[in-house]
Amino acid sequence: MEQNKMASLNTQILRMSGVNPRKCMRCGKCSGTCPAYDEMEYHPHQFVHMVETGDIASLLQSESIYKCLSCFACVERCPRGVEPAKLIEAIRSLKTRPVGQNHITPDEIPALLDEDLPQQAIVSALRKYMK
Amino acid sequence: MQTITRDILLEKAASLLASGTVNRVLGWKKGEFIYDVTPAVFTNAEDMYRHFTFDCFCGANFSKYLIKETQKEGKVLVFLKPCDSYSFNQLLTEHRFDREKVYAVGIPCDGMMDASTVKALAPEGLTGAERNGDALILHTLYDGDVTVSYADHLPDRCKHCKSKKVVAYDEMLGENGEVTDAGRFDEVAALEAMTEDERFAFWQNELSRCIRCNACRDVCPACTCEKCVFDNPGSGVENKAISDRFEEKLFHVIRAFHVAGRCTDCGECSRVCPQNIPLHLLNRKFIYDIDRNYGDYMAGAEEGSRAPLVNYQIADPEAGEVVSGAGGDKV
Amino acid sequence: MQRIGVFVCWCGSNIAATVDVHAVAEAARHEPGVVFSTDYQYMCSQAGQNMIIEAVKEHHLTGLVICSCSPRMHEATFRKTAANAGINPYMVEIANIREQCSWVHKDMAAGTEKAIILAKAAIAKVHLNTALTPGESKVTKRALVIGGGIAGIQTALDIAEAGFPVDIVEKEPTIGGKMAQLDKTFPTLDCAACILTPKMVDAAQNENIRIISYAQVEEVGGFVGNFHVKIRKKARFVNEDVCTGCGLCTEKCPQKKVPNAFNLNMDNHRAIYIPFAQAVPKVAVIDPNYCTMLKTGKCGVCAKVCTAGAIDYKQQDQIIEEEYGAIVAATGYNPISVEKFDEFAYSQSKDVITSLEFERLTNAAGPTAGKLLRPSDGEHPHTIVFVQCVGSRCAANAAKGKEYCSKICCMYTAKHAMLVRDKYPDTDVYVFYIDVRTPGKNFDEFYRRAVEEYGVHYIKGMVGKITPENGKLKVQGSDLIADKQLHIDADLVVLAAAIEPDKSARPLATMLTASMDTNDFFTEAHPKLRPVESPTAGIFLSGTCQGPKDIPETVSQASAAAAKVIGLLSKNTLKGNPCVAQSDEWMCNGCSSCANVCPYGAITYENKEFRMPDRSTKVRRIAKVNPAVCQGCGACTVACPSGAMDLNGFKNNQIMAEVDAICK
Amino acid sequence: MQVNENNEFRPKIVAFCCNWCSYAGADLAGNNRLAYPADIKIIRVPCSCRVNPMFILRAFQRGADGVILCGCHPGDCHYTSGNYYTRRRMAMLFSMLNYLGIEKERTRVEWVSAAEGAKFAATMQDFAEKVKALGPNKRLEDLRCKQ
Amino acid sequence: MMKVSYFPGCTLKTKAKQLDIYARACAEVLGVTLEELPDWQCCGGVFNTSKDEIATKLSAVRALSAAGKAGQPLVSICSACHNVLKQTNAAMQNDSEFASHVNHYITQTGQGQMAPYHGETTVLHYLELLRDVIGFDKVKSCVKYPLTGKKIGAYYGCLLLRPSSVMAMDDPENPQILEEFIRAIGAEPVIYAMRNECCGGYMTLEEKSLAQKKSTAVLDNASSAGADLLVTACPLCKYNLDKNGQNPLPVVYFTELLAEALGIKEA
Repeated sequence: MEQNKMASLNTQILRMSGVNPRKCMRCGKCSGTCPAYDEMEYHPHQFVHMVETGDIASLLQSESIYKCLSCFACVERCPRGVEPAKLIEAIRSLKTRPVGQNHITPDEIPALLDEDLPQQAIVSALRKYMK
Repeated sequence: MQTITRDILLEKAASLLASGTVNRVLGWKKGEFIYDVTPAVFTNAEDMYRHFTFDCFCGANFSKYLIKETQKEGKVLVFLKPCDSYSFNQLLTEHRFDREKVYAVGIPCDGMMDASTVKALAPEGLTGAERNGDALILHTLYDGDVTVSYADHLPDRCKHCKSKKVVAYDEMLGENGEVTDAGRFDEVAALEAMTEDERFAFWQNELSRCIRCNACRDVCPACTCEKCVFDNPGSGVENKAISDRFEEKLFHVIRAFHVAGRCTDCGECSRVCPQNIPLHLLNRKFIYDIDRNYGDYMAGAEEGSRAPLVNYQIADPEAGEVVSGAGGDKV
Repeated sequence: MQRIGVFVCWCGSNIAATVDVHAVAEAARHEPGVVFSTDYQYMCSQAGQNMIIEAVKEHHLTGLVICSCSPRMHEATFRKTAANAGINPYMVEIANIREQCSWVHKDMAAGTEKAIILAKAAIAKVHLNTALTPGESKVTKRALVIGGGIAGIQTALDIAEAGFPVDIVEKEPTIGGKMAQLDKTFPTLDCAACILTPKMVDAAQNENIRIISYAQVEEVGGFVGNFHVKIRKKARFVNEDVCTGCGLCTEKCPQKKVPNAFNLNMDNHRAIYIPFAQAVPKVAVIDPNYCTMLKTGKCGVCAKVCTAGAIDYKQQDQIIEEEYGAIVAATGYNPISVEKFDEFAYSQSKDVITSLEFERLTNAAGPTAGKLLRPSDGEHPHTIVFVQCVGSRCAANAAKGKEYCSKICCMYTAKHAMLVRDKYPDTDVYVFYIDVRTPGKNFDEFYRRAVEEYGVHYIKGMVGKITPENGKLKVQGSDLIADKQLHIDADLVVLAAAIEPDKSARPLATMLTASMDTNDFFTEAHPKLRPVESPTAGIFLSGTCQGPKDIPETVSQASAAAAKVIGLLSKNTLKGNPCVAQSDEWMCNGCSSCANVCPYGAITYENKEFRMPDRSTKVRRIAKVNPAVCQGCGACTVACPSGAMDLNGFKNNQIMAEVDAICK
Repeated sequence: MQVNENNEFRPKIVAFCCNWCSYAGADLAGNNRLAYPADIKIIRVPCSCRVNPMFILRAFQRGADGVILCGCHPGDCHYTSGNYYTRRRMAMLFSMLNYLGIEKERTRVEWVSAAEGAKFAATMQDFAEKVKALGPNKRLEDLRCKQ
Repeated sequence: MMKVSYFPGCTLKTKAKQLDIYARACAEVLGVTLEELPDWQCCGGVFNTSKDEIATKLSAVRALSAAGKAGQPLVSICSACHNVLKQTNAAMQNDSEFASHVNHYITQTGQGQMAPYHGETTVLHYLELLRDVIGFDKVKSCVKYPLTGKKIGAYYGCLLLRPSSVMAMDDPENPQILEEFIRAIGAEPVIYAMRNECCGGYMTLEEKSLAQKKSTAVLDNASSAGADLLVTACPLCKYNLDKNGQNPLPVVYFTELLAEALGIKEA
């Protein structure tokens, strides 16, 4: 049952992201280029591998999915066109969409603000981390 | 502008015969009726004075006669109207006759009447017809003289004349004209704008009248093969008569394809068709498509030019991307 | 009426599993003209072929239809069988019921139905087949080798050794190619110059070899055995026959700022120069873009110092025209431009270099006289990072890079790393790799030595970013085994750039009408069985112009190409392809449409006198096809409005018969 | 046109393939077992430029529902320029057929290289589906040849 | 006077007013009027790459469609807005499933039904407007007070260039557009490797230490390469480099320098 659910989540991730993890040739350039590497438990090349092998549960549990800076360096530099950042985005969307799964809530925000902080930062935080 | 008359042509022909420049003249002579003027070959001035004619019914293209005449000894004089001169060039391009054997005299033209027009205007008792400036005067048995506008009753090919410029000649009589383009693709565009079903119905109606008399082929200046594919048992399409529904289309499509890029749009095919099928609309479709996709090209405008279907550009559009004007397609 | 035999192959289960072969044979039996029909497990086997021969004899067959695999596979086999059975080889037609039927249709009924139709089409065609005999043409016993690198040199030497004259056309002022720029060669570490330069000298001294350096092929006409080639020999402004190669001019020339292409522009030479000491021909050349005399008419120092009087400022390009029987393409490769991969900062730092530049930096004849020094400050680098697969193995639709593996980088990088550690043990060497690919004799052993004996740090992972900062190169990459992101402060970074065919290859291929793949490598006639021949007859392939290869492979292929050339040149005449166009002179009207579309210039016209049925005579212009030049494409047959032009083997009525059979 | 026992329309399709690229591409599709409808029957020609418009019209006349012509990609012709002529000829012919009211989808030119087995199979699949959707070719058929 | 549609975005209306005001004024001088879209809504700040994410991209589609209706290219300045607009436009062009979902929304629901949209509008960054429409030569000729002698580092960050297949503004690894801009206003560009690396801005709320580390690395690299000043087009980058970067290198919006050079703003 659980296995079936994971398999269907996996399909959903592939569909949402449009990524084919089988294109990966395990060169590790994504992880070599990632600016948030050290903050992550799982690293970009591992995301790809885990989605390919269907280990979605671990990814959904991991804080790593919130560490991606969406800078697209991995997408740009991947020699095989795998686009790891899109996988992470899909997993994050999947995680935050159900009710009560927001990674950040509006009431947490005021404490984080300072007067120079551009709206952009707040808006994008809301977009990235909550539904 | 000097009007070209029978006398002027006679005088020219006579002097060329007399000087020995040519020993034959390719011209026109009267037929049974006023409107069926036919090409004829004259070898002396006397015959010419008797039979040579030149009036508003001299639309016939000399090309086929020219090929035959140039295979004989001596030099032949030919009169070239603007549209004839395009065929002349095209034949030269295709090495169909020896230029040395021809003395070409260019004559201006502002449209020639054809038989079906006058027959339609005076279905019964037509005894004669003549042009007087802008007027066409028809002499009839029952209604006396009927006068109509000449220009308004020109056949389609002259209404939509592609050029009033004689592009090849040794000598020009009168003043040469300019290349025109009087909306000759309008009819094609109108057909293109129809739906597939309408177009099919149109052509079904037109082409099913075909009786495979081969007149279009025999008059066509581009159909100058020694032996036509349709007469060649080895071609796989040999066929003398209509035997089924698609046969006539096959014939006309292949004929149009064979002359595509070589057709000078003289309109002779439609003129001679006893069933009044607008065959020139097939040829013009190819010309229009070629112009739109590969750049303007007029067969015969220049001797030696390379026909578009034996040429290519690396950047040509793909077959699925050509501009073909096809509108009204089923969605 | 033909007597046709139909032979349906099972191809083991390859065909028989999805096509009911008995049903096909049975259906064929009822076709008009078929007097024998059978099926057999392996028609191409000796037993199968014997069965065909027996059937021909027994049933007096005049035409054969083989329902089997693709004609691209066994058409030649069955034509030979027909010949052995005593009938014309061109009386055979193949119905492709394997690749285009049994392998692509899973349903037995549909597969069988289609196989029967394909068989009927082939039967319909063979009815109209006629015996064809190939024409013959003479062979010019001289070969042309385009490219004077190790591939071209080896091919030329082997051809010359066999006694045939051969010309090498080289676009640079000297032969030698890329190998001349290399320092040591893997896996033996002998010096490239030591093994290459004797071969260059051999080539120069061999009386069968003519080296046409500083030249390019400009026009190729003709066909196998009879190529006609125009070669433009660029003006070098030095009389090649007089120059002694003393080099005095190259020291006295006042224009010192000419980038030295041989050293990849890492230093300069004079406006008159000899590319390197062992150049062949060892003749100076003036670069007209820099020479003051050629640009302004003032200077003339080289002419003054030349005791031989070899300088000729008025020298013009020269056109050489020659006939050849065979042409070998040996145009070689270049590293790709790595500027597109600027995450590696090649365009931002002088200390990020390509592997070929590294070769020059460690070469005793290079800009640093063999001392490994940083290009930016001339200091000795203590930490060196090698990055593999730069631009190789990229996705087909990637915006940059090549899809293929460049094949040589793993080994030369191991070589570089090893040499650095050997000469400068105080240097740390890191190699970032995706895979280390070492198939080759003594190759893996070599790589393991670099790791085990020389202590090169091999890191499974890729560099993501290089940041030049404060004189260092901050290398950020992944170590997938350690699961870490590494940050290395390097002094020098060496990029193993992908290799690509030389830019001159594409226009050359067009001239040769030789096909190329999407990467501009020449296509071989068969990837496994005819790897050194182009599909275009008489064109052969040598070295990296066909695909990435190292020196031993290049040399093997060069010799293989030479063997093929020798085989061709040793024939006095060649049999052509009989499937050529033919014009029916009674129908041809000489309109020239066919000649306009012929890519080979195979069609000419003549005026011929015909006796007409009425006994008169008529002179007509008619087309003539030169069967030795015609390659049989058929473009002319469609351009011909009268249908006078037809193509043997693919005649109008034959194709029409196939159409009819399929549409029945 | 043919109809099988389920009364399902199965189109008759003639594919002309040049020997060097497209025929080899078809072989490659076979090598890779890439399926496409059995309605497609291939006729081998040396070059796409060997295909005479007469062959195509003949196919239609004898009952084909679709005709597809495959050659080397422009620039890759084994005979250097054959497919460039093909491109013009077929563009003009197909435009003319459409002008006569013949559905565009019944004719197609596609460039398939020897390496594009997958493209070959996909192209044939797609073409067969499109032709099937159009239904039987009535407008160009030669009724005389029907049984 | 040429007119283009203009999408300012939320930050340019609040914290980054300078960016907005000078951009308009400079454009006027250079012969282009930035016509603010009448009813623009916030772009959302990020383009969620999930294909089934529809609602958050509608405001961008509305803006694109409105510009298209006006027959004008859509210009934005903020890197984030530009990225969202451009990526949304590309999705409308290339992802037919996505486009049909979106068109279902915009044509049938919401305030004021709209015509279906398929990515017809040209999306330009203000820099592209300068380079491709106005031309840097023209910019150069309009400069009154060239910033001669100033050594300026261009900071691209990530949003402006990536993904390059969609943004298609410049070479993603070796961009030149800002450098050309710097040359056009008379200053000297300083090339440094970190100019196209992420500053960590998105982490400024959650993981300040990461934002600090990344922005400091950018600033350090730029100053070691000899830059006196950085220019950027992104408000978040500017904030992050200013606030979190442990390096005093000043960061300004490129439009401010343009305004100075054109004599609109006092230096």
